[in-house]
Amino acid sequence: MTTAAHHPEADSKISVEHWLRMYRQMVSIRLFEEQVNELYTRALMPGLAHLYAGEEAVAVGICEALRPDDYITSTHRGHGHCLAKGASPDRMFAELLGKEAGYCRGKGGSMHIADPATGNLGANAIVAGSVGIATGAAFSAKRLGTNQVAVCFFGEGALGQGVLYEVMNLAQLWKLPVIYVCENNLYTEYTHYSETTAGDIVARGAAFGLHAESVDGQDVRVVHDTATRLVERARQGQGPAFLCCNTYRYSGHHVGDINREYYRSKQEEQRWKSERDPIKLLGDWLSQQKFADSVLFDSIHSQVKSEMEKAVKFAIAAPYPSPEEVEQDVYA
Amino acid sequence: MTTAAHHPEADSKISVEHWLRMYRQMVSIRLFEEQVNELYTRALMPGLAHLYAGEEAVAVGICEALRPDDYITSTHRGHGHCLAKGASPDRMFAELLGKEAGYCRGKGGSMHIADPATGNLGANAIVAGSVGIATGAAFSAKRLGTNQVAVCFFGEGALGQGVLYEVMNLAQLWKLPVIYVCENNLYTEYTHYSETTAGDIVARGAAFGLHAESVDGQDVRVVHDTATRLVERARQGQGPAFLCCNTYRYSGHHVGDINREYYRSKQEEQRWKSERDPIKLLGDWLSQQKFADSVLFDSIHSQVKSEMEKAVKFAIAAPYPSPEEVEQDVYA
Amino acid sequence: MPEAAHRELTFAQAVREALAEEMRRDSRVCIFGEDVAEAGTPFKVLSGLVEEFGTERVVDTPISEAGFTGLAVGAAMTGLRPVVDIMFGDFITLTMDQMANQAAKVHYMSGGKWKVPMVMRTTLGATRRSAAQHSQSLHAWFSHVPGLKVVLPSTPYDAKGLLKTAIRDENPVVFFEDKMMHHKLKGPVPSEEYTIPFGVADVKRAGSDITLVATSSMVQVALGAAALLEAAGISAEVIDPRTTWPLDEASLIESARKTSRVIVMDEGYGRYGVTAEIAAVIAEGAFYDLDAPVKRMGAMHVPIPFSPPLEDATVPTEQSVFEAAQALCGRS
Amino acid sequence: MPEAAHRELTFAQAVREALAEEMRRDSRVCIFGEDVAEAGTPFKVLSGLVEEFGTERVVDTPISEAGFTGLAVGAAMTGLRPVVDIMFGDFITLTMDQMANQAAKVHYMSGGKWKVPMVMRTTLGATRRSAAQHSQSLHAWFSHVPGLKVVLPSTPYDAKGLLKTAIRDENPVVFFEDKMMHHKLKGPVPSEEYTIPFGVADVKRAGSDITLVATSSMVQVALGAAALLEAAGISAEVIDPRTTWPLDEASLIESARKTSRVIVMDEGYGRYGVTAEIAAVIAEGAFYDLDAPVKRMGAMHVPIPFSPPLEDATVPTEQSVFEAAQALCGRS
Ligand SMILES: Cc1ncc(C[n+]2csc(CCOP(=O)(O)OP(=O)(O)O)c2C)c(N)n1
Ligand SMILES: Cc1ncc(C[n+]2csc(CCOP(=O)(O)OP(=O)(O)O)c2C)c(N)n1
Ligand SMILES: [Mg+2]
Ligand SMILES: [Mg+2]
Repeated sequence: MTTAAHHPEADSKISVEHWLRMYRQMVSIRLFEEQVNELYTRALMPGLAHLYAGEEAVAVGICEALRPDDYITSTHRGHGHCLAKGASPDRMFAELLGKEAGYCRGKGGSMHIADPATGNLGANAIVAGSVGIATGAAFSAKRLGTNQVAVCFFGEGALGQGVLYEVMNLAQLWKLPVIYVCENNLYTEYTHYSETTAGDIVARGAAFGLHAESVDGQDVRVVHDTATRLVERARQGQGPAFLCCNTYRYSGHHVGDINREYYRSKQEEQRWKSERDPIKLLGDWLSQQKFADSVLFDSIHSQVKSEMEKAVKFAIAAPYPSPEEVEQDVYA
Repeated sequence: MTTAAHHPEADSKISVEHWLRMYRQMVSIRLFEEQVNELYTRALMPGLAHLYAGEEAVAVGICEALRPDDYITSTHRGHGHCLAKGASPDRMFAELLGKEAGYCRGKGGSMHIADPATGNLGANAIVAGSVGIATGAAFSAKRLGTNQVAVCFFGEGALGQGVLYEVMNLAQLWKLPVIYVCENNLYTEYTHYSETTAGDIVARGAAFGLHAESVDGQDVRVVHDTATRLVERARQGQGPAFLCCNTYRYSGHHVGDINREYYRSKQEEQRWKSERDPIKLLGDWLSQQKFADSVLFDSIHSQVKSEMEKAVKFAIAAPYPSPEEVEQDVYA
Repeated sequence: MPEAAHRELTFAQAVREALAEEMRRDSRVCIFGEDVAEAGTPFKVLSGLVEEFGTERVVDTPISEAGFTGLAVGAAMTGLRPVVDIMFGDFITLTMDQMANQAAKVHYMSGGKWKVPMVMRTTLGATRRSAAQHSQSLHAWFSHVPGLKVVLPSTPYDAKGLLKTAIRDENPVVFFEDKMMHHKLKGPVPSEEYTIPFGVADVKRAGSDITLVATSSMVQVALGAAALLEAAGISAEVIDPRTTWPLDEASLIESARKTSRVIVMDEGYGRYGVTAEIAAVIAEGAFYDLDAPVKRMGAMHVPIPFSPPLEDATVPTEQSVFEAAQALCGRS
Repeated sequence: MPEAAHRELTFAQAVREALAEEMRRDSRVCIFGEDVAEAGTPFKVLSGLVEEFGTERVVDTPISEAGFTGLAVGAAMTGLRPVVDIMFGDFITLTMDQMANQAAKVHYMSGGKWKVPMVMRTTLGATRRSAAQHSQSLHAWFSHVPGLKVVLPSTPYDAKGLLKTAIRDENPVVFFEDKMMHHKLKGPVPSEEYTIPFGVADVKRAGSDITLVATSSMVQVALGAAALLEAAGISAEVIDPRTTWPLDEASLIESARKTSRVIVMDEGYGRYGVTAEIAAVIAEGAFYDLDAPVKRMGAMHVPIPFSPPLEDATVPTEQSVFEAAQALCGRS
């Protein structure tokens, strides 16, 4: 168990509210993804989606360490990042269904949610596709003196893409306020990361001079404390950081990846769910500390659940963009 | 001064011949490049060329650790690698002048010399352009069980290209017999490498799990001993290595780069030439050890000189390819 | 097509069979790509191959498109015949240097000495609700590059015969598969061995009033439109060039001269794309026989939107081709 | 061109002046590239800029074309207006993902919310004795991609006016400079402020018998050919589209309808390239007025060879255009 030293804020009143807020956000992501799966199963969602369930502590722990105007870039598995950074579920569902009310007027879909209002530079369907963008946002922040920080989320599969190393080098040379967050959920599609990743993940950041660490990505308190520290460092001009969060995705690579025993066992999945669930881990700690109890948790869950149901209904009822829109916004 | 322990072969007769052979090869490269510069100055060479003078110990020390059928890939600054791997000066000059007798029938020029007979997969004018090729050659060697090793030469500027990290990862995952040789001559064109390279160079190889070291690239004995060890390792299936050779180019980035005081001082150049010249360093050691004397050195120099003059004459006299050749060899 | 061809295969099965046969025939043939082994690719096109040929020859790679494509170039130069799998055609962006500056040029630059017998298999096509970064048809880029050959099969029969030819070719060949066809399009494929030469267009349906030149995914659309046109009393010829390079200009021109009216259809962007080249070739070659300007139909010049009604508007349909053909024949 | 334009500048000076003026006008404009600062690029196009604007705004980068292009995309999204320098057009291969999958699509995918006001300056053109990897003219690739604009200036006047427009544009713009023009081509450039709109072709010489559509480096060739033609009694119109996207189809068609004979010239490969698009547009738009098929002249479809007599054969010349034009006019 982590000690108070690791969680300096743990005993103040504000921080309890903060942990509860994070608890609620993790539940939101979890239940959002349940709805997405449902939409897929009911054949109401066009295409596929990559669910973030199991990894909630990473997005929430990190985004809660950010200012509203700080930037993030996200991935194909991006719903969690977008929600944690402040996106509202109704417009996200609308986007997933290709509706005009969606964040991108339906043009982006699940893999391209973007929203200037919450500093979301965009999810990206190219693995490592947004590492340049995040680094560039950090460059702007430094040049314009805005004190913003950029967080670049990516899966450990992105470690295979050379451009990541190119931009880490740039970020360190120019001391840019950017945090590269590697979400190591053990799999790149259907292959265990050990088959695709030589050497040591943290060393890959450190080799380029970045401050680099790895954390338990299931413990939102550890993630959040670490992120707070790294973000502060970056904001104060001390340069970029590389943070590997060890985590796990509960579902398949995408909603259609049902039979996955050929690449990972049901037992393994079960173990993570029962022993390392981020919502449960935070809940247990809050209970132990007597900061909250099951009544509160239940009410959070049911509140969030009805919120999600309402949001889904909104999205289903929302109209598609009109056909003329197809040729709009190719050029600004 | 290096000790006998570093140069285990130093006292055997065979090794003296070997060092003398390397001495001669370094002289060949040096005088080859002098001729190239002359050809440029006399406006006899089309285009530009990037001279290797100053870096001879790297190409020679490493290629002398290779079998004739081992592979190399080279760079825009490739004359030294090609010669050290066994290319003959006359056909190289012919290539530099765009003549049919050239290694590539004049189609490649200075930056694209390639020669299957000496295992030369080709110089490459894209920075880091051949790192994939070298890695693939190592893959073939392993798959076909030929026991060949591939050496991939590149300047430290190539550390900026992401594809290098992609292939180092592949090489280590699959334990390929390839040595990545970074020639750190301190400059990428007109910029000091410290302005473009964050972190630690050797760590960049090590982060991907490769055996990684750095050596004094001006001391051919150290380079050769290290290369022998790494090549042996690779040949025995122990996997790839990353070797940083610290060196210096005596001339400009290319033959036309004459006024370079805005990016490096004449004193710096002078210091390297007088204190760290690879030919002189080996010559001094051979003299000290009484393995050779200035008479022998002088005769090597004058032999090589006349060889180079003959080779240049050959190339100048050689005909251009016939115009029909332009459309040949687009497809095999 | 031989009479005996009573066997029906899906497009994916035909591709798989071509690979399996060539891998049995030639031990140098090997496959590189993301999730190609146990997973048999996300499209399940390669299922079963790793079981027969092992992970030495069906090689799962990290997400390093540039790296493993470059590795394949080197492997092809040194004795293997790699088939590289680039999951979505959108990701060829990452391989352009390896393909255009390396693979395509090695043979020529080396004066014909080195060869690069490799195949890149990748995909094209929209309407899969995958949005802008997973729906492009970028084959025009490769068709523009001397040294590459580009194949666009439109039936299981063509896919098998052309892929076998591609694997036996001594040059880098890019093979684009319409991902919507993989499991949806079935067709006769003889069980006896056959190959299809490059550069030979195939008349998919004979006709006399108008020529529909169609590639890949557009062939079925053209055939559908031809059926509608037949009902309207217009006899449409559907001709499929099958390879954009080499291009069977003579057959296309011949068909155009016969019918005097032409629509060129290709799912890539028309502008500076495949329809431009083919239209220009026909407009020049059939100049004195055309009764109307050559019409081009391709993807709408927009990033492919996610929203279904928008996405559907971006691609030519049987109906839109039917209408365009009627108009061209003065019948609307 | 205004009467007052008595000042003559080289192409490079015009480019530099455009950059300097825009950097003075708008502090958000900054430059990224290899050796752009003290060295002022290897082509010495940017000399003096770092002295005026400092290394904060004229930023030397590592050799990381993908990385710094990606960074520029992010910087453009977040308040800067980056101008990225890609030394040789051949290296755009490394930026295709950042340009085609990111820069070009961000605006559309985000439903119009994010914008990418960036410029990529790069080069095209052969005959510099730089061989296959430093001589390509790959602008057709970018012209194929919706979301990008592509500029091909052919005079110092156009270069300055179009570059200023590019920098002020809200979209990603790629600006190709013929590297042979930089210091060799001089022309009048007014000292007063001006910009040139995109999508407006310029008649470089009026004529009545034949239209020579020419881009970039081919404009001077066309003008030379037109002079030869005049001597032979043929009046040639030379029209320069100046931007391949947007393309001024109307003006090209109008000229073609007037003269009834057309040659389209562009230094890129014709096949699946710029001449294909323009020829197709004219063949369609001027269908009823053409007296002869549209002829296309571009780089020979081979990797550019190094050997001078071979290289010279790959590019259209005044003489070859003159002969082609005569033939087209029935005069040979
Ligand atoms: C450049 C590129 N190559 C391949 C893909 C296909 N692809 C989509 S997700 C994925 C796996 C990504 O794994 P990881 O980065 O670990 O993220 P995770 O899915 O585990 O969150 C792959 C290969 C892609 N989208 N982009
Ligand atoms: C991809 C790419 N970018 C830029 C260049 C232009 N260029 C040629 S050599 C060079 C510097 C290379 O420096 P380094 O790798 O250290 O080799 P050195 O010249 O010092 O031997 C550059 C930038 C290139 N050839 N390829
Ligand atoms: Mg993963
Ligand atoms: Mg260097």
